[in-house]
Amino acid sequence: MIFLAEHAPAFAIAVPLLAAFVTPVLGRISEKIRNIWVIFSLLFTEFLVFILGCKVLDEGVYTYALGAVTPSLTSPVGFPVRIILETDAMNALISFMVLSIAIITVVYSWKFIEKYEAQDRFYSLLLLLTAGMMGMSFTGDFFTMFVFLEVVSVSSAALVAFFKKAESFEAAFKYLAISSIGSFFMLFGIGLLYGHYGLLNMAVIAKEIILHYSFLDVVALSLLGTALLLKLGSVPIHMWKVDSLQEAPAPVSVVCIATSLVGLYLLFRIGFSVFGLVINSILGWILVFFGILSIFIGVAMALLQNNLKRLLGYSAVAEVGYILLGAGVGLSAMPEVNGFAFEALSGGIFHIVNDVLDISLLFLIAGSIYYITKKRNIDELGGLAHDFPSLSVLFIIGMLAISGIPPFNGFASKLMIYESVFYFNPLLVILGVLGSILMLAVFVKVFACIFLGAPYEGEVEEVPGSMMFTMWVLAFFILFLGLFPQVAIDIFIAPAAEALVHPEVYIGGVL
Amino acid sequence: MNNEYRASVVVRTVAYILAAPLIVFGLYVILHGHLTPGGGFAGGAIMATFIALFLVSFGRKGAGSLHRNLFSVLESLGLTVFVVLAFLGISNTFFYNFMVNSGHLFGRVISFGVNPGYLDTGGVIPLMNIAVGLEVFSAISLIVLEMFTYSREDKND
Amino acid sequence: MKEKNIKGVTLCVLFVFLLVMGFCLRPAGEPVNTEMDDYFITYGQVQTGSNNIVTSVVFDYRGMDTLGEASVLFAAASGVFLVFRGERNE
Amino acid sequence: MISIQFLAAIILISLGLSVAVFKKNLIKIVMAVHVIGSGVNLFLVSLGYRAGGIAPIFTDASKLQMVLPTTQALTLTSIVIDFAVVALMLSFVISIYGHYGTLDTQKRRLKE
Repeated sequence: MIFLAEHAPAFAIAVPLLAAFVTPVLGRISEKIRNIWVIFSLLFTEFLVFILGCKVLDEGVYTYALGAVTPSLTSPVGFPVRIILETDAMNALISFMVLSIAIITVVYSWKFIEKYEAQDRFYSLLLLLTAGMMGMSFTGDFFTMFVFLEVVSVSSAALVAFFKKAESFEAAFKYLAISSIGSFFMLFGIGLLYGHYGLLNMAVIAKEIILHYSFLDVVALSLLGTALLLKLGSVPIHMWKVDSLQEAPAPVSVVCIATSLVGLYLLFRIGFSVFGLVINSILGWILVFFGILSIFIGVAMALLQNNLKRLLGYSAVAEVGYILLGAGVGLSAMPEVNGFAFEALSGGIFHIVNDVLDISLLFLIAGSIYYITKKRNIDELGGLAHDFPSLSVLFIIGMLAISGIPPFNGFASKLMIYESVFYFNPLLVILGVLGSILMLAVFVKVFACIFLGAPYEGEVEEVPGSMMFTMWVLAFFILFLGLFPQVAIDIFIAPAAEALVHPEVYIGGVL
Repeated sequence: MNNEYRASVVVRTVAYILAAPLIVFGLYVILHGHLTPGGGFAGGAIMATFIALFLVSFGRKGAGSLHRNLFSVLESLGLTVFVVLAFLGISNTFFYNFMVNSGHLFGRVISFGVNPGYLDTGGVIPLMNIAVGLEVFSAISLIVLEMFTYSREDKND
Repeated sequence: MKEKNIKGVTLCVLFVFLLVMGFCLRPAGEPVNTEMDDYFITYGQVQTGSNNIVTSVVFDYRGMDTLGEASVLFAAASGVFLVFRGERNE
Repeated sequence: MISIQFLAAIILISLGLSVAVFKKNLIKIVMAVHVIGSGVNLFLVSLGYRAGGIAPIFTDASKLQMVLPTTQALTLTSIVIDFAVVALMLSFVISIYGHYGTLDTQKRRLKE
């Protein structure tokens, strides 16, 4: 147990990778063995991350030097020469969320892609995607971050094209083109930091930046920030994200949502931990600006859509806007984050968790509707509540949660954001609430179109039990977090926010 | 019109002549990765050019004799060996070089400075080079084979 | 036409921005802050037993990057496999 | 004063970006992504250059003044990633061409 906890950060990346490499071979032997192997490896990784998370909550930052004589030997000669994996409450939370979503996705996919060829490669890419997200969240090294970002974008682009329709190829091409251009910008920024400081570790660069802050750091920060905003589909360049969410199979859309949350985590890590002690409030205002813009464009475009998954894609853009709003208010108060700014940041982090649960539930429902009717356009649907009452209950839960209606989890985190942003700037709250109301309007319309009305006449299939099970699990967590938000905030949200607002602890973990 | 694509006799003869040197050179670059410029990635790519040359010169018939399942298995094998080698150092840390300076296989102790290069050094690095070389060779071959097969069929339709 | 202008202006601004950055950079060929690289050159050969320091950095000091890089290639091969599945000769 | 290597890298990146934004041909977009990648690689590798240095390999080295090894390792990694991205993008282009019969992003009509 102690052995596992000691090596957990490296294992959390390596176990899904190993599983991904073996999956295509196992799939040739037997589909059953392959499925058990995939789910078992993910469960094992989740167990590792869980014990790592407990350890981190107890003892604070945990660093792991890959390839050193002992894991704790991070800086043999005063600075790190090897890749350091650095875990604190924030990335333990994010990786736990990502793994839970990955497990749910895999269980859902068993039936969902049953009729398609090359499932081995599908599961293998899903595991690679998970491993890439693990790498992005655990790493404390800039270049490793770039590499795992590319793992994520290449494998998710390949998965977006899974249905092999013309539109899905187009969406995948756009996804890959935009995200690789973004990655190259990020690499350019990393190169700039390397050329300036001769180091690649985030914590050490953060320390050096305080001593020698110059124009080049601003350029590097803007390149990294642009690349990450590009990656997570914030508004000016969001079309590719919406397209890929629309065209991907529903489980893949869910994992794509998870990738943009890991992108948000990296944005926070770079904004708070690396540049947190030198930047002024302008960066916070930029995030707030993009957040408000994303909320508005996302909701307004969602109103016009009649393809269910495209509509959900736009609402995902809007939800990212709320997180950016909360985090931007927190960031604008750096380096002294307390009071309402801390509350806003906690709200933003809590909303990451809630957003991924709500949107995932809705995407899985959209996938089930496609599975049972083979239709994607909401105008052609109607009256599904007669045959599928449980599906409509799930949709109501997801819809009320995403629009921030009590007693669901979306309300808990949005309330935190509104309360604190009110002290920052009351106008922003009005805009945020307006976005929420419009979101509810959008989903009420969708609900009426899909589930109400005369009974559906076309051919329908049953929703398989494993798919229903995953959706009920998500709904259970949504209700739980909505009814007892304070439990979640005390146990893991507040430590995560604490970890972000104290960059000196992050720096001290390595040196 | 001949439906079967086939390159001219010149290309095919050159392909025959180049086959052995390409493979040998690729293996050389992989095995000497820790002594001379190159390594698993470069060597694997060199070996994969042989597959590309083979496809170009022998066309669809040549592609038919190559099995994508074989490359797929080789790819998985190379990567699995790579990860397992990294796992083997786990008594210290993940990716710990447990064979270096041990005096056993690939464990010859060398001192700082210029030397003519001894193959028996580097610990797990040569083994990792071989694993990565295998992976890169089969991945690039798989990509080239898939693209080639698809585009040929498209033309014949 | 208007959209094209916006794009063009954005690109020009970006180019000028990068150019200004280039003027602020140190000249090529005179690296500063080379502690990490000097460490690799000095100790790499003894610690990893590899004469080629680049290989020792790639496979030993920064092994996780190489693992990630190999996975990118694996992912690309899997993607190509997925894209062309069912399209090959029967 | 700006060094010629950095200037070349910046020009390559801007060139690639402008092609990616303004051109409508998919193959040209793939090329643009590759050009951006090459520009970044050039930038990285020239960051590690030390005037008068040799490659950091001790086998029969002529002197002990060597260029920085880290950037070369990073560039090696980034080249392979670039290759993988371009391979996957080209396969998407091949499939898109198969479905639409054109490479122009403006003239898409589904082939019946």
